[in-house]
Amino acid sequence: MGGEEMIPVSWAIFLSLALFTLGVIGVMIRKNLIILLLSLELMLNAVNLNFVIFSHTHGNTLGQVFSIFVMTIAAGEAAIGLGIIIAVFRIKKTMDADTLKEMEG
Amino acid sequence: MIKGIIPSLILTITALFLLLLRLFKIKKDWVGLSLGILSLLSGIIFLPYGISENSLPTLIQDDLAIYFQFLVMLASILTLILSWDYIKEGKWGFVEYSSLVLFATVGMYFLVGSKDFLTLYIGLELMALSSYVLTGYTRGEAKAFEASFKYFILGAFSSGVLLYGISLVYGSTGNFSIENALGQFQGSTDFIFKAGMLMVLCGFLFKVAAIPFHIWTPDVYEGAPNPITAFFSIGPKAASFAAFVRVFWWVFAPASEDWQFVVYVVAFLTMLGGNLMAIVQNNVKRLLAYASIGSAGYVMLGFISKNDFSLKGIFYYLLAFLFAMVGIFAIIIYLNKKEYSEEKVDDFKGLNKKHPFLAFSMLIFLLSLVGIPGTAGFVGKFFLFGSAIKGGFILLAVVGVLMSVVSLYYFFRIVVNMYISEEEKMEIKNSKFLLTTLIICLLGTLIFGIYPSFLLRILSINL
Amino acid sequence: MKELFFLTAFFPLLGFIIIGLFWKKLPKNIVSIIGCGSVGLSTITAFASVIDWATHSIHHPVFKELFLWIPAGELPTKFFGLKPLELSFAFQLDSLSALMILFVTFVGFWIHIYSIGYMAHEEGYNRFFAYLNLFMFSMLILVLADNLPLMFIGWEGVGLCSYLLIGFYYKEDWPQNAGKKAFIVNRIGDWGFLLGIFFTFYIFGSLRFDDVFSKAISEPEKFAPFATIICIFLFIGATGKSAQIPLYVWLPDAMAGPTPVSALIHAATMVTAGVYMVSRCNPLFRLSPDAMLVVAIIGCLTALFAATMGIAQRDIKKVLAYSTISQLGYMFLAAGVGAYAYAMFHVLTHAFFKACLFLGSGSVIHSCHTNDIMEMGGLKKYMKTTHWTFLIATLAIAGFPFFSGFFSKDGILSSVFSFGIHHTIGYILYSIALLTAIITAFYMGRVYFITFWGEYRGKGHPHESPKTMTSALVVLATLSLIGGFIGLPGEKYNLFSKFLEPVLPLKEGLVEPPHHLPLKTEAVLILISIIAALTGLYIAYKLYVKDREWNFVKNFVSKYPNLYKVVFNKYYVDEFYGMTFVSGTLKGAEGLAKFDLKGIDGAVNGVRHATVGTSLFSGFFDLRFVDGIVNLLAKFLGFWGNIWRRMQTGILQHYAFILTFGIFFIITIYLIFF
Amino acid sequence: MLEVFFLILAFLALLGGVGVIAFRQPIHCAISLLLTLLSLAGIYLIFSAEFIAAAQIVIYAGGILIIFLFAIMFVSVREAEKKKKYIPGWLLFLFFGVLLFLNLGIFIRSTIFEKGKGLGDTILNFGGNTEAISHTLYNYYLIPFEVVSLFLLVAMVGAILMGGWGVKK
Amino acid sequence: MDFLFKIPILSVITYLPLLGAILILFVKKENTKAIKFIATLFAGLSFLVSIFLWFGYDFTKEGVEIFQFIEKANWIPSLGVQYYFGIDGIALLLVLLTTLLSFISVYCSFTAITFREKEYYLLLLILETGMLGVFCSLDFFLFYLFWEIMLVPMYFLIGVWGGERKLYAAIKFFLYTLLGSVLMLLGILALYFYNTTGFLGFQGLGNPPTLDILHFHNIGLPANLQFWVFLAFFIGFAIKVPMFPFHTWLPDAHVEAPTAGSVILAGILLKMGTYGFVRFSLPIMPEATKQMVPYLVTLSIIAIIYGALVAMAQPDMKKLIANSSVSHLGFVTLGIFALNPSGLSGATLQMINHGISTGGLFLLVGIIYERRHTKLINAFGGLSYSMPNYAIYFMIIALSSMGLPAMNGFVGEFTILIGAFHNSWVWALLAGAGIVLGAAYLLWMYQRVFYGKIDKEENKNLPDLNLREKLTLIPLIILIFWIGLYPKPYFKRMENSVKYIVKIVSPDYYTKGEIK
Repeated sequence: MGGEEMIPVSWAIFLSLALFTLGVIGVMIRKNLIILLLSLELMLNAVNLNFVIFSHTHGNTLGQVFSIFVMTIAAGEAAIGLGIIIAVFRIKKTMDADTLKEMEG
Repeated sequence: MIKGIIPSLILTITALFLLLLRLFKIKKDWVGLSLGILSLLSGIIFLPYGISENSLPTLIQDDLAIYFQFLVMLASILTLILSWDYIKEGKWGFVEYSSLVLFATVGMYFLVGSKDFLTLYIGLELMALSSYVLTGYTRGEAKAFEASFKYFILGAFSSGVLLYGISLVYGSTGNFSIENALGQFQGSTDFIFKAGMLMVLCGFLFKVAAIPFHIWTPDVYEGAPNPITAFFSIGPKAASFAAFVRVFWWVFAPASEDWQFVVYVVAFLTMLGGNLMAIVQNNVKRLLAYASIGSAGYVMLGFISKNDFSLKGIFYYLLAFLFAMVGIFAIIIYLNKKEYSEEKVDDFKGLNKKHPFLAFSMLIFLLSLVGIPGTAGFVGKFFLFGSAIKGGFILLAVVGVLMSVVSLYYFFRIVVNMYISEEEKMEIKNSKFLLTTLIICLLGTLIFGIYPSFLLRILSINL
Repeated sequence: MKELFFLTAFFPLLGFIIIGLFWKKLPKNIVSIIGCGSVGLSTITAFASVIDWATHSIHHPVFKELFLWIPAGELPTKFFGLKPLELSFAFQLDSLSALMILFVTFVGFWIHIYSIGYMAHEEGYNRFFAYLNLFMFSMLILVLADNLPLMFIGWEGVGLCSYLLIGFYYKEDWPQNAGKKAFIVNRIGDWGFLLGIFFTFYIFGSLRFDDVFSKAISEPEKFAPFATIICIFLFIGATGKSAQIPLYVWLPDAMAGPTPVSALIHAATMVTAGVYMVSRCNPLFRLSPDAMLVVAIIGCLTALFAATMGIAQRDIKKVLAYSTISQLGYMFLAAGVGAYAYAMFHVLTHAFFKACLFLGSGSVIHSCHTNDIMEMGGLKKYMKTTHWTFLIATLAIAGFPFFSGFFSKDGILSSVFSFGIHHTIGYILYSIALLTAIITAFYMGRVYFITFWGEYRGKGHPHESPKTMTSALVVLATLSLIGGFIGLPGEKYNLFSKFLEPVLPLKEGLVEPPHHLPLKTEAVLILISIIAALTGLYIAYKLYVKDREWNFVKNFVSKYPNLYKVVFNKYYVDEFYGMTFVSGTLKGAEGLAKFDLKGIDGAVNGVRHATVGTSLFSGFFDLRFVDGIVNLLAKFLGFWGNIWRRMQTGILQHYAFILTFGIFFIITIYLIFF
Repeated sequence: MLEVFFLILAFLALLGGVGVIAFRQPIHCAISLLLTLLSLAGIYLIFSAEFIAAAQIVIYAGGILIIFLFAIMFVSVREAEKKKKYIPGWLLFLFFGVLLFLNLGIFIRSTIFEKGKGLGDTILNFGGNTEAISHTLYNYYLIPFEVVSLFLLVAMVGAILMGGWGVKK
Repeated sequence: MDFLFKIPILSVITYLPLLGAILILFVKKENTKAIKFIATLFAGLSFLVSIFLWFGYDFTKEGVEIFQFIEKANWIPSLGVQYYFGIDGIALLLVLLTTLLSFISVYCSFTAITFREKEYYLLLLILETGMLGVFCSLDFFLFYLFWEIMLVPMYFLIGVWGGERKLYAAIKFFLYTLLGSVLMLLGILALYFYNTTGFLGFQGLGNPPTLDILHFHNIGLPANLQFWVFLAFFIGFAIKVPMFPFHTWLPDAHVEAPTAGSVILAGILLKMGTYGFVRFSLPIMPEATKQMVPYLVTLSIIAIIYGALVAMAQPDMKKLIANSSVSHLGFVTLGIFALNPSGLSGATLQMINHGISTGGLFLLVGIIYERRHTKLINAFGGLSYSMPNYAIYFMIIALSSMGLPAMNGFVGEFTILIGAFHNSWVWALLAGAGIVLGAAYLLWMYQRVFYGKIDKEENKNLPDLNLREKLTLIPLIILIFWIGLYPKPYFKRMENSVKYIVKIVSPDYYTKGEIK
């Protein structure tokens, strides 16, 4: 496609930055464990967006390749994360992350 | 071409084989242990084979890689021996445990040996993922899961940050190579390069547990099974440091002054905070966690000063740290009671009376961590502080040595319990495996402490 | 024989070692033999070697270097460049030291003999003789030394023995305090002496008397500017040892020791060491008229003050102690006006009569078991020998004509008078000295009359002392009676001055030699001093014998109670020292100790208990103390440890926030600094 | 024209992102994440990454999100309604998140981005986007590719180990 | 005596105690007799062998040749670290003092230590090895190794066999001394880099890497570098000495330590600080030293007076003696920083003297502590009745400590003071106050402990010294008089060593007599 002339790269970067920040904020403020994971996915997506954009800017496919790897890893992480969440849920019977504070100090 | 990855191949195949065994419900624990150790040993043996070969596009086989790969494999071997009693006792199955450790080792192998951000990232993630699993592996305890979950979320968070940094660097340079990333670096005006650099820095600082990214460490150390805690404190940390050094000394070399300043502040805080927080701990594992944070600060002295003493210092110190930590955890496992309870500093009361050798070894390890001459820890610190002095980071060196003194204060609370308090309430297991680990670590600490030239002669790390 | 003179010092040492090593096993009579025998041997050696030397080579001192003692490297000196500091154990025999060893061994020997009787029933007999022998050794080292540091050894050695012997009765507290006081006050003087030694080396590049004095004599103008400070420091040492103002306070207290000790150490020998030292260093003092004037004034004032203090004392030994201080003042006065020979002469005669007085008082105390003269009286009936000897000695000290004290005191007075010819101040000194002479005669008369006349007022039955004691009394009384004739007034007849001439020349240095008075003036002065002595004695007779009820004295005391109190309490000087220097030091010490201790409490414990408020507040509070800084640091560290620790809430989101904050922090510092 | 598309998609993506952190119910959050994912796939298309766009839809929307939905179903949903959705003091955290955004924004703002080269030539060389990617993937990145399979294996084993806990007992 | 130069005599002396320690390791805990025997045997052997040094040391040699009994071997070639032993006259005396006092402190512990004997003697022997190593080392690395290793056994000696507040005292001791030594390590590193490649704007000398101490003597460091390196070393040594503001660990450590610990602490460990000044600060950083002398001397004089005053007010005998150490060590540092031969040799001699006298005093306090289990002065009184021999020994050693002429203390103090005087008479004047105060606090204590009536029942029937106790004290008393009356052999042995240092510090001293 030939849209590259019209869309300033910085717009896209700002979008990715915004998504990244949203992810970060989500991890920081939400209580629900699953939503923490969702926020992490948001962060990874922001990264992917960057890769794609820069891949386009530099005219090589390395960024796109990387983003495939990122997706794969996102999948793996989601699997593990959910596994842990379920295990935690079985023991704690709650999805609140701030109940997980047996260890402190 | 294949030579460079022989060790990792051996490890991978063994790990897969072990999984397969598990799949067929063959739960021969000793197979897991012996195969794991064998494969790691042969991996170490094959390490030097790849050294002349640099034909792999994404892997590099230089001194730095070889030494640190050696280090992480050594860490894995010791971890496996260390884990035997622990895992056996809980009947958690050594086979898959062993394979997970091997997978983590493979991850670290690639992390250390990568010359490309992508490989680095994959290695990092493999290592991290195995670590998450290992953290929650054994106890079936809320604490372990809590630790695992915290570790996982924060780890993923930080690798997200690292990744974002990588993407920005990619945006600036247009490739992922660590060797030749600088093709398109545009000097001091290249802001996304610097933003990327800072975020990569943050990601690595998380991995090496530097303040203020240390926050996960105490909880994870406390919650994780003892042998795994030992493993975390050495293997992933050493591997992360190696990658850290490689990335920042190579890719970000042109911006040295920029990151040196930031790392300066961080190293300062890390040495200070880690050691100060350790003062107020009563839980041994948390205490060690903070101590290891402080140690990361010392290692950063070598990292920041970037001269001929630095790598020797980093490697030597991490090696000493490895021996000391594994040894200490061996002793903690020795002391571990049947029912689950916290590992208090008080647990060591009267150890000397009960088992003088354990107490003595513990003393040596603690002295090594403090950096008393005659132990390997001193040689490491000698090089690290030396590199800081040579690099002109006098203030950091002064803080470092002062904090060594502080570390004496909290470590010696354990010594006081062992030697001076008369109370005795512990039961001590009798384990050949733990003893073996202990002796290896003790010998390592003393030999490398008293006659370091043996290692230094080999160690001619150059970049 | 003369080469063996140094052995004089070592016989008593031998005695000390033998008694000291076997003090538990030796019986009393053997100890007496060893103790007295060793001193007797050294007396014989002293006489033999001095006679040998005096007959053959009186103008050539004999030197004997035993071994090199301290070779401590080269030091830069003022005039002589780099000079090695090499101190030797070396002795010299010249007329001054010859004089000293003669009378020290002689008087010492008789006091040893006396002690056999006096101490016969005391505990620690062996110990006593060991100490006495050690004292003899130190004293002989002091007088025989051929350099200042070696003299200092003896100097401190006699101080130590004095300490040990004052505190001989160690069951009680006050002898101990007295001994300690003596030692410490002496040390203050020694501090000055040491500095004097250092200055001497710095200026002259040597510490041997011979070297230093020959240099001083050869180039007086060159060294004169430095002589004053050297002499002042040396004189500080002398004031300590010889109990002069302001360091005299220890001597009255020192009477806590056994009486033979008071006689030997605190009257005859040790306290005169200061005079000896000043005389020994006369070539230096002669370079500095100022220093000599200081010596004279201090001596004169001490003489007067001590004499007035002696008036009101009731303790017989205290009276004698003040009289000793007063007589020592005379000696310094003589030295200060340049009449070193008369100073030494007075040392000699004083040794005889004061030793005799002390031994006599010891005899009295021995029989009355008290020191208070008010509890004695009428003793002349009971103790014939003691009475007569005491009387002779009293007359000698009072300056009764043709007794020994008369000659020496008269010599001093006329020297002071002649000093007045050059310096008007001399006349003032003379009149003070004369006044002192009257007072001396008075209080000695007082003691004598109160003790020996009238009725016995004490308990029990006084009796004469054993032979061992009285024999010594007789010998010393004889010498007090006739000893003065070796120093007849007038240059021609004064054997004593002639004997000392090689060491104590009349004309040398920058100070005017004492003016020779015409015979007429001399005669008038003699007459005046005779009158003075008689006046004093007469007043005493009048007040204490004629006036049987002592009404005048009693009225006087009740009329001027405060005056009496002040004098009786020795002008409160002791109290003043106690309040200022002693308690100042102790208070300071306690304060500093607390200051030091404060850190101990809760230093590192603070780490555990530290919280914001307390740590900061008590931290600042502690800052005043040395350890406090460390304390504060520990608390501060603990405080920060806790702050960091609170970050570890255990809540995942907080952790995530801290990570985010970390990134923010890093980027922000980067943005700020780059 | 593309600009408009981009802006719309960007808006939707952001909307979805905000939804993730704003909705109370996890299921709603998951749905809004889906919105973001799809919008991003659209943006990828604009930036000539067709393969990635497809993978985004297939892997993310079709795979990962489904696991999430399973998990959400698996654990109790109701419980979430009772409590607050944010942790105490969240505004402060939010504030710092925004600060971080501004901070990084400064860097990006100050960077002068070159005009993109575009992928046209590269793709033409290989005869298509997918081919270009595969060429890099299977040649240059062969080893990481193999390693990532190990990663997935570990993830699988791990998920089984983790999720299996409590079931046995 | 040629054969002495062929065998590695210093190593033999140093490692004999370690050998003993290893042997003890194989003896059963309960067999205390054998343990005591081995400990005494090896400490004694070490002492006997070290006597050969006294005769074998050729004190006529000058220059670098004052370092004798050299043993050299490569250790860590890449760093230039060597196993390098050798002693000069000063170290010779300290080695002898160490072996003697160690032997005595082993011997004096037989009845004082009643539990965990095995570990006790083991640690004592290791400690001896460490101390000897410090004095023998001529390589920074080796020196530092021994310097720090020694802290560990000392920590345990205080911490296990100490008094009530042993833990506090032990960790305080360890922390303070470690604090000093780590800073010293930085100083050593700075020297290393200056010698080789340079650092931080300092042009390096480009020499091959080495940590040979003698190589650094008079290497000509730039003035500002000298200053910083001096500071780094200074803190280490000043804490060890301890000089005035760093002294607070000392009373605690002394009071809580067991007798042998106190003896070694006072007798030897403190000397390492002063030895450090002589061996490192003066010859390596001469300019900085000269520049800092006014401050250092001020601190020394403060220590002399302050230590004495604090000692005076102590209610506890050990604490009193400990604080008197601060005062005495003040004399030593004063002598060192007088920077002339007299001051230096006096300081060296005073190190020995202090070891003997204060060590002796601690032994004596230990003896009474064993009998009465208290060290408080007012718990005693009139002891000269019940323990006359004890009183005599105490008196002699106390007199030596207060510097009475004809005893060792005087010789040291006199030479120090005269050395100080030749720099400034004010120094000598002020420091002289210490002599007066020294007499005051010791005599006062003596009076309160030994004189007066026995008013406490417990003190009436205390047994007097037994033979073993006498044997521990008699060597010290012999030395007291030997040094007091005939110190020439000591001065001879250190004469050229002192000359060597003075020549480095002020090259013109022996020609012009100036300290410039």
